[in-house]
Amino acid sequence: MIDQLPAIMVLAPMFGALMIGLFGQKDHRVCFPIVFTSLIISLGAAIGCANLVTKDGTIDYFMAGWEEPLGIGIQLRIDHLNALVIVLIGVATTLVSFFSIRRVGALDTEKTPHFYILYLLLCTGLYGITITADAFNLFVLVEITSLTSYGLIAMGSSRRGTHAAINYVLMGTIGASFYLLGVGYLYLKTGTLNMHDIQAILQANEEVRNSNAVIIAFLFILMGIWIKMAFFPLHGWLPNAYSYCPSSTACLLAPLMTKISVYVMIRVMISIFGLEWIFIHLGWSHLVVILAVIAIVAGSVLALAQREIKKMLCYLIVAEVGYMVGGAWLSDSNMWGLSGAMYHVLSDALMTLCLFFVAGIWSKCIDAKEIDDLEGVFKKMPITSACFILGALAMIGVPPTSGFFSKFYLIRGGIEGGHWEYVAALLFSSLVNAVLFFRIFEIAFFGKNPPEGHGHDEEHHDDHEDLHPVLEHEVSWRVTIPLIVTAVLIVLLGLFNGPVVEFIREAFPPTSEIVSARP
Amino acid sequence: MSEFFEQTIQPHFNFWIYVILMMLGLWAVIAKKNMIKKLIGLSIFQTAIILFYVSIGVKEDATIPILDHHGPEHHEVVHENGEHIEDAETSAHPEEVHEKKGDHSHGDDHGHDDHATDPDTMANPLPHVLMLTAIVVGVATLGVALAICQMLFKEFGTLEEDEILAELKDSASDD
Amino acid sequence: MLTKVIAFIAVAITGSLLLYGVADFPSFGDPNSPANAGVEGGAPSISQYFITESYKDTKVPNLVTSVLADYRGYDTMFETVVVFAGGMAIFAILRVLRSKEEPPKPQSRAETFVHGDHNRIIVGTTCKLVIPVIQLFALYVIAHGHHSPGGGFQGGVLIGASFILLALAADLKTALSRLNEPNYIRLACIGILIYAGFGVLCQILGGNFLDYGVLQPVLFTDGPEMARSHSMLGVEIGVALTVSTIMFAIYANLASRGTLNEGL
Amino acid sequence: MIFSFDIIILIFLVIAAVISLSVKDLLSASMIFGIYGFLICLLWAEMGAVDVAFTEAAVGAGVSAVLLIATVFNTKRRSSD
Repeated sequence: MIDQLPAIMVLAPMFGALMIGLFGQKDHRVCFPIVFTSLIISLGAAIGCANLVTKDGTIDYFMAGWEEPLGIGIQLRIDHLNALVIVLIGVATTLVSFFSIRRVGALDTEKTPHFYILYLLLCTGLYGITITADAFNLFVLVEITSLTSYGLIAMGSSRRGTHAAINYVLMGTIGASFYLLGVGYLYLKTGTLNMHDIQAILQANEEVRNSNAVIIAFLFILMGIWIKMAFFPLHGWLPNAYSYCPSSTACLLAPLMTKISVYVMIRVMISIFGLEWIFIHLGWSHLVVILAVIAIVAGSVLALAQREIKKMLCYLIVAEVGYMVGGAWLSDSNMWGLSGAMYHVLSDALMTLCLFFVAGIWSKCIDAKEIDDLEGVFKKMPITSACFILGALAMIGVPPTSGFFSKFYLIRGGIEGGHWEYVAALLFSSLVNAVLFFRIFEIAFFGKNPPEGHGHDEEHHDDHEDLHPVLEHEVSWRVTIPLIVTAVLIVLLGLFNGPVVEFIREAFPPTSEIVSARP
Repeated sequence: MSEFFEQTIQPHFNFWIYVILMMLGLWAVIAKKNMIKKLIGLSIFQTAIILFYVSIGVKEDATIPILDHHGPEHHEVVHENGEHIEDAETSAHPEEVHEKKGDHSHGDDHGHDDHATDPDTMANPLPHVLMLTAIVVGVATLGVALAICQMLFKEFGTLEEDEILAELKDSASDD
Repeated sequence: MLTKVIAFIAVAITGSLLLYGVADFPSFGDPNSPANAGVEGGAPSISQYFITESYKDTKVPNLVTSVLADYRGYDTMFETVVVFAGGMAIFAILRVLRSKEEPPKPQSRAETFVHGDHNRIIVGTTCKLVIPVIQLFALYVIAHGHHSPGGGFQGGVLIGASFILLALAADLKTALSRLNEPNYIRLACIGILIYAGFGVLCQILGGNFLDYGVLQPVLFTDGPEMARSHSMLGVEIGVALTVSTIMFAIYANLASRGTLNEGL
Repeated sequence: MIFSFDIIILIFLVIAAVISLSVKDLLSASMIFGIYGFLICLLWAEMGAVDVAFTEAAVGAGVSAVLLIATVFNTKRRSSD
């Protein structure tokens, strides 16, 4: 039973989707229990796998039992790099599923089962992407997540949302095709699709490793993943797609899709090409870090220019992607940058989740889509606003939260790798975040202009029903609890940053190999 | 002339064409204004990748990757100036396999149960398998994209990107 | 104009990069290229393994089928899921469930399609003759996928195409009366359930997911090889079920703008 | 694999792709895209990838073209480029 956990983890949401297709069309009430059960099973399996990894190290699972020779079947691998990512996916998808109950009901009641089918298939895809060790299988699973997210984004969105969705389809398909092309070049040169097998061949065979085709393969895989993760010049699809789609979709996609793509990039770098080859042989590190710096600065500045809350958060995602890509490419000898990037994947997913939850609640309950609509929201919705403050502080990077520690590791990596421009960009972006969020705090706390225009009537109203607005506007427990859990997790991840980073660092090859090979 | 042809053009011709097709598709996706045209471009882009993969698996003088399990009487391979004209249902004869790759220990007895086949006589099946999947993915993506196009048409009354963008700008200034 | 310039630059850069990579490819059709024969000095490639060993492992002469449904069965299951997800996504995007839509506008299709009654008769009769043949051939393709080109996916598309043909020749209502909406979604789910069910059955019997060899006691076969062969047939039937229904569903939704009441 | 055959189909393929992308009538473009599908199916049969060819014949030339035509009927037939 225990050795089947990886398969169970991937398959449980898929079976849930099939069950909804079979039984959920007539009676929509069965949908949520099925969704919840399957996600909890997956989460349990993910925690079980992570636990096994801490005890015994890497878990290998061979689909259909084809082990020898390596590469004929499909291998799944859970190691220190992805053990925490699968737990993150489990936690985030389960929390968002609570949030989606009411949201879908309001959206389009007849399509509830189909929403949940897409939702669960997306979860299957995310789990699968994270644990697969087969380059082509990764493509198939990426396509599952892409197709489901096209559907989720286009379903029930506005005019702008539809236009954003078609752009997303075009960009996403080109990205996936570039990835596929890169895998094809690799396959042509190495004759295998298993990531670890490819790495062994590349390391053993100098001629193959240094051929043009392998370099082009790396470039195209990287481009494909960058399109998928909305790395700055290729980010065009993201802001509109995520800000004009239904909130529960945004809550699911915004924290997970880009972060999983960053994870895929790190996985490709470590498990296919090898850090040594990338950092020392290719020496693109400086170029990519400069691109990342541009992404961070551009994302932050664009976020500053936005009036809509969700759009602002979307541009912050673009900036955060810059953090992670830059961090992963810092090539400092102790690999603090890479550890920081991987830690930031976890912490940023939680922060984004928290902020998008709040943005979704605000847009639904008080119809606040722009920053100016938030006047006095702190009084009306204290719990939500408290969580928003926490998420915002994490985004800025204030100590007890995880955002501080991820920036700390990234900056440490930047200093050790000698990438001062990256450090400067990181600090600049934190400053911009602070300006952004304090602007919101100000409006939300004190109001943009004192409520004279509305007259004393409203104030009167507020005075008399002191507690009532809270009960009226504060949403039900189904939405508040996931939000509070997310906020708590942000703090917990921050407090336990040491063990988490140590855990992640076990996945990296011993530093001495890279240090000794440095010129 | 023929030597030039064989040495320069022939080895990579397929790969050149795949690049050309792919670039045609990419150009259409970026530069064409009509959504349907963009999607046709996208499909061409994807088929170009499939063409690339299938080209990887091609072996000269090899047949389709289906074993002949009816016994040896079907084997006929005609030799003509080093070129083979194969019957699509046959796999190459074991004798001639030995000529080409002498170091293979198996393949002599082509009986009913022992199907030790020389790998060089058959096209590589793995790219075919991968591309079956890619074709399916392609048609699913095309379907979803066309559905979104129909939604776009419902909302904007046009599928030309510049008109859609102009209308979006108009509605934004109205707000 | 600007987009054209950008497009040209992007295409030129991408194309030249790809051609740069092509320069040191092994030549086309080379049986000793790394993909076909493994890297020099390394282990023999997995494709050679498939050609020489897969018949021993699975007793399926069509190597593509055996690799597709057994060695890379996990991929194929997700390929089916991709189709299913595509169908569901189209449903979620396009389907109009509340019938508040305006009635169809017939004049738009009158300018492109002029139906005469004679055409109706000829087309209708031809379809009546052809559709059973297509479906029979599709079943043959599914069942004979072990020995000849074909398999679940191809057969499934053919069955789906026969329904599409019915919808084109008669109208969408006729086709939907044969296969209505809740049912095709259910059938699609059952298709994947058959596939994944085989996998889970393997897990219950002690193997890994999709390790058909352990199904030997359940399928009463001579050895694990035949168990694999038979399970592959079952799996292909599942694929065919999903693919055929979803292909029809995609067409039905696209042709009627999601209303499912009038086709092309 | 017969190389002369290969070259001829590849050249036709490029021609079909160019025409399909440059024709202004979207219905014709979809039809020519179907032709493109058949050509590429022929190419794969010729390269020994019979299963892929079969799938492409059913999907690329059949279903894809039908889906495109269905959409063209439900939207506009003319395009500006």
